[in-house]
Amino acid sequence: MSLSEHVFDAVIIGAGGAGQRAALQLAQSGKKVAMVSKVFPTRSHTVAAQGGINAALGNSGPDNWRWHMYDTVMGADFLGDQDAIEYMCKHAPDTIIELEHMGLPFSRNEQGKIYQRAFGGQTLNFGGDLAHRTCAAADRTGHAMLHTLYQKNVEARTHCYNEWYAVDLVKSVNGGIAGVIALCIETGEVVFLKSRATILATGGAGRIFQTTTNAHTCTGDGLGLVLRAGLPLQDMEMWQFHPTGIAGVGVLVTEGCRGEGGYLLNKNGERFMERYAPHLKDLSCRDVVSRSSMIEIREGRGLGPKGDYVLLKLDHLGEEVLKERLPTVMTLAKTFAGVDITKAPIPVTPTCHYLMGGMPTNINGEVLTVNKLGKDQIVPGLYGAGECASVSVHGANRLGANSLLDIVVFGRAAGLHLEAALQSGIEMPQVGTAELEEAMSRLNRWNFSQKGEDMHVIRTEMKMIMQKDFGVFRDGDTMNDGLKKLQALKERLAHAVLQDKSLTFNTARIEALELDNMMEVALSTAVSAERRKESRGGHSRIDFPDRDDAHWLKHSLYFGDGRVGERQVSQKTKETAPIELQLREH
Amino acid sequence: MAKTNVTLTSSNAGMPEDRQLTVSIYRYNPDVDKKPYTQDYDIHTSEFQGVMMLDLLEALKIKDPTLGFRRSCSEGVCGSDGMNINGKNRLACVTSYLDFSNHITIRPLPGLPVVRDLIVDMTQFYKQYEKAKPFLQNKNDPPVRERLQSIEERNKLDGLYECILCACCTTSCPSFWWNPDKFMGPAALLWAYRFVADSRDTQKAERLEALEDPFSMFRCRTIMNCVDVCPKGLNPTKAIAHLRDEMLKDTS
Amino acid sequence: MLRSVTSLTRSGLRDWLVQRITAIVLAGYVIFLVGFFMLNQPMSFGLWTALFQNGFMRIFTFLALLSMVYHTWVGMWTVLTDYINCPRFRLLLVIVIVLSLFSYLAWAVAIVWGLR
Amino acid sequence: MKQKRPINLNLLTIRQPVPAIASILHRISGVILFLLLPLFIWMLSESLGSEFSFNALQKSLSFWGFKLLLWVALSALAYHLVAGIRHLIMDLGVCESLPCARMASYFTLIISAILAISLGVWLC
Repeated sequence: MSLSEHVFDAVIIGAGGAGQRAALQLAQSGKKVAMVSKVFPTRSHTVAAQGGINAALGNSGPDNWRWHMYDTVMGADFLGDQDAIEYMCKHAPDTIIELEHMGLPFSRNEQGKIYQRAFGGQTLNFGGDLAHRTCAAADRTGHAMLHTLYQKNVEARTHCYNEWYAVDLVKSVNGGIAGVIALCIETGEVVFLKSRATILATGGAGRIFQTTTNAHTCTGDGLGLVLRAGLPLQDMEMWQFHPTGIAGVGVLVTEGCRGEGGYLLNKNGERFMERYAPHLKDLSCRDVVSRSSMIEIREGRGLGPKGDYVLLKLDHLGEEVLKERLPTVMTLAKTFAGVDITKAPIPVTPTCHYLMGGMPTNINGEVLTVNKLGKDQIVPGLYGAGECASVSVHGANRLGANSLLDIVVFGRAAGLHLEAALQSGIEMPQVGTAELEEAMSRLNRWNFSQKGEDMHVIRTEMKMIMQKDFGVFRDGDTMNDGLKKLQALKERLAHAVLQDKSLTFNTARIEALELDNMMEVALSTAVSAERRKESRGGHSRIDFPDRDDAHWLKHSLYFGDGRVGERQVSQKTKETAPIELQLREH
Repeated sequence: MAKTNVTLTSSNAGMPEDRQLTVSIYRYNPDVDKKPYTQDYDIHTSEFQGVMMLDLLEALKIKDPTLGFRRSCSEGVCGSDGMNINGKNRLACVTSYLDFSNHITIRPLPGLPVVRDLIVDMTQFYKQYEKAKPFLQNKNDPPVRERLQSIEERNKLDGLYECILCACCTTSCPSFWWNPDKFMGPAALLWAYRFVADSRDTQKAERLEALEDPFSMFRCRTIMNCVDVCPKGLNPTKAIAHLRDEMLKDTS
Repeated sequence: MLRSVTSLTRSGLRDWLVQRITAIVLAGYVIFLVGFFMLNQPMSFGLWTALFQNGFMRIFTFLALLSMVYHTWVGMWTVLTDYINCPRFRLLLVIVIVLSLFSYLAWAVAIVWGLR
Repeated sequence: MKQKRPINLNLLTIRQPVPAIASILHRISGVILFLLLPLFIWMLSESLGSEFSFNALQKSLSFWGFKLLLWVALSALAYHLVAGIRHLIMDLGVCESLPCARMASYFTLIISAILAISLGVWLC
């Protein structure tokens, strides 16, 4: 098999916030680095983040990164690793200042400092009053950040493989990762990108659900790559449902709406969050608000012909505030719901939004697996950062505006660590034909498929199962049922056919490869969700409604071959005392 | 507990009525076609969910997987799915078919080489973007904290930084059609001004000087096709005018 | 930066300014002529020649002619660089246009200054 | 391979807004004016040459072909002038929004049409 090789110090898969931050770090330090992205970098889904990015800058009153850490640990329902959370919250201010220096056009306050708004789950003084900790560029923070990072990469002349698709990881002869098989979408050319280290920053996988705020491209590619390389995924049952997706369409309207003073209403015009969470009300954690909305809907207090949504009221904020702080929401509501937010509320419903789980990593972004004794082991040559990684700062539920923080903090951390590692020398991995053939097998399967089922049928069925059986509320029986159906679907997918085998910009081929990944992610979610017999954060079971720290205060692991396992949740902190286990306010 | 009177004026409460659409799409796959042609598709709107042109295209792609187009966020912020729909450049994901008659024509963005079907080669567009040096340059040492910027100074960036690089504007501009290699086009010039207007950038003079030749910026004939099509409601023509004013201020 | 040897000033900014200043002169000249023409109906040979024998009018005319040359140079150069892709052919056309503009100028100057 | 790629640039399929039409007419009228420059200078020459040539020029106005040519020339001049004034005004930064520019373009077209018709009436 002749496969052309392109050799690099580091290859980064994905050009969202995490990938670009890591790439920038390495490019600026003069390393030979390639950034591979299936879309042009500024089209990555980071661009859609609206609300902001948390950091205890203290621009509107006193703040402390320890308070931020407390909120994050609480928000995560104690499934987050406290060493990682400490690292993230402590480095948040510097990371934001760095972004500001790069040119990110943050909104400003009267003193000319970065504007900070209130956001869900953010408190002062360990659970006190609402904190204004979320730095924002109007309601386009993700867009502003992604473009700023890309612009800095343009300046640093980072080598970009734009519209190239990472097919599968290539293992080295000694069990590490030696790079990736990449497919040029424009020409159909396939190459082996060989590198001393590979960073996966492929983002989320929300497209496994029927309705999601995620982009079409959020298909969990990195997660599929990792599973097929024999490595585990962690906490794959932990999906966040965002309380305010526009009903029926799934388009996101930011939590910043509630941060600016908006609130939710049921069909009786009742501000129901006052009932579920008297302290933080509409700015409770997302899992709490989503569950509350779903209860309202299930108990018949929803609106619409099917009674399947609630309302987000904003008009009382006044046209000026809405125009200045929430301009995107204004247009989105107009376009997708036909609503003028200065006059009427937006119909919203909890919508699949974010994956807290992913490939386990340490705070340096190094991907971990567990050995036979159940001990963590670093996978040589493989890093992960961003939504596809589970470091884990979000645990069982992510706080709003912690995702943009996660991607820059750990994109940077991975970059810094790899930079140092390259400085002290990483050997170029050795690859044999067997490894290359294995990495090519999936692409070859599709390319030589002759007869079989259309993949879109399978895709549609998968999404329906996920939506129905693995949504906001979960139940053992229905999950078992869903899991069986998914397993049958995976079998069918192995025999599905790729009709169009043309080379030039064949999006059907990419969709087929993506579906493989989505199926892996769906299965990992189903297995992990069925297995975790408690309710915690984003995972709420009707049959096990309570958190069970005695049995389940641990990360769940899932391997591609069906094996499952566990990892300890880290309570080890460096500078500050760990947050003690306690129940969350509900 | 607080109670509010709920009045819902939302229009998506009911499903829109079923319509049979004929969609004429520009097709070209270099692997099989010698030259481009137009293919007509018939589809009932009840066959798919959603009212956006992207929903329609996704439904057509299930019928005909060979149909090529780019898409990602589906909410008008990633800028992937710019295309020429009924003669005007737009984003498919935020354009509703309800605004059109039952016959809709979709063609790729004008003026750029077609890779396949509705997918154009954007290399030239990105090259022009990079010519604008679209990154903050500040030759002073950064302070420990953020660089201060007043609300008024920050407001100058509004209407500039929101560009999503969808290329709708640049590919609607005749000046770009005739000189794609020399005229930077509205998007790149909007970005050029975004950094000239930033109080934190120290390279204003150099930036302006780089635009002074007869082509890069001065090819703009202020016909405002760019403003007409911008899905984000931005005004590149105005940005170009401001760049020119800055140049006049600098040189006179 | 992109340069072109055949553009009038080789600077976009200066070309742009020249185009505007000459436009103002030309607009003023045309409007003046139209006004003169309409206010003096029916026009006679005497009135008409008297106008062009006036010193100020001669200077105004000369300015307008010069403006015409520069305005047209910039304008036609722009049109050619938009639509004519072959550089040699374009160069030829620019030369032809510029030469004819200067010969028009000479012709018109000869007419007005030739008046007795 | 990139060389062979087609470009979608069939102008008949691309909708052009009014300001674009106003602009292309400005360009066309400019080119017409350039081509008719000899006519203008010849007329200047004839009108100033002698009483005889002045009268001859006036007489040639009764010839319809000449009338038509003159109408085209003067209409082009009128359009180029009106559209040019619009440009100059817009350069002052007073009309930077699309609705205003659109309105200005409509005005340009209407005023020029009125001028062209008036010229036609006057020449007949």
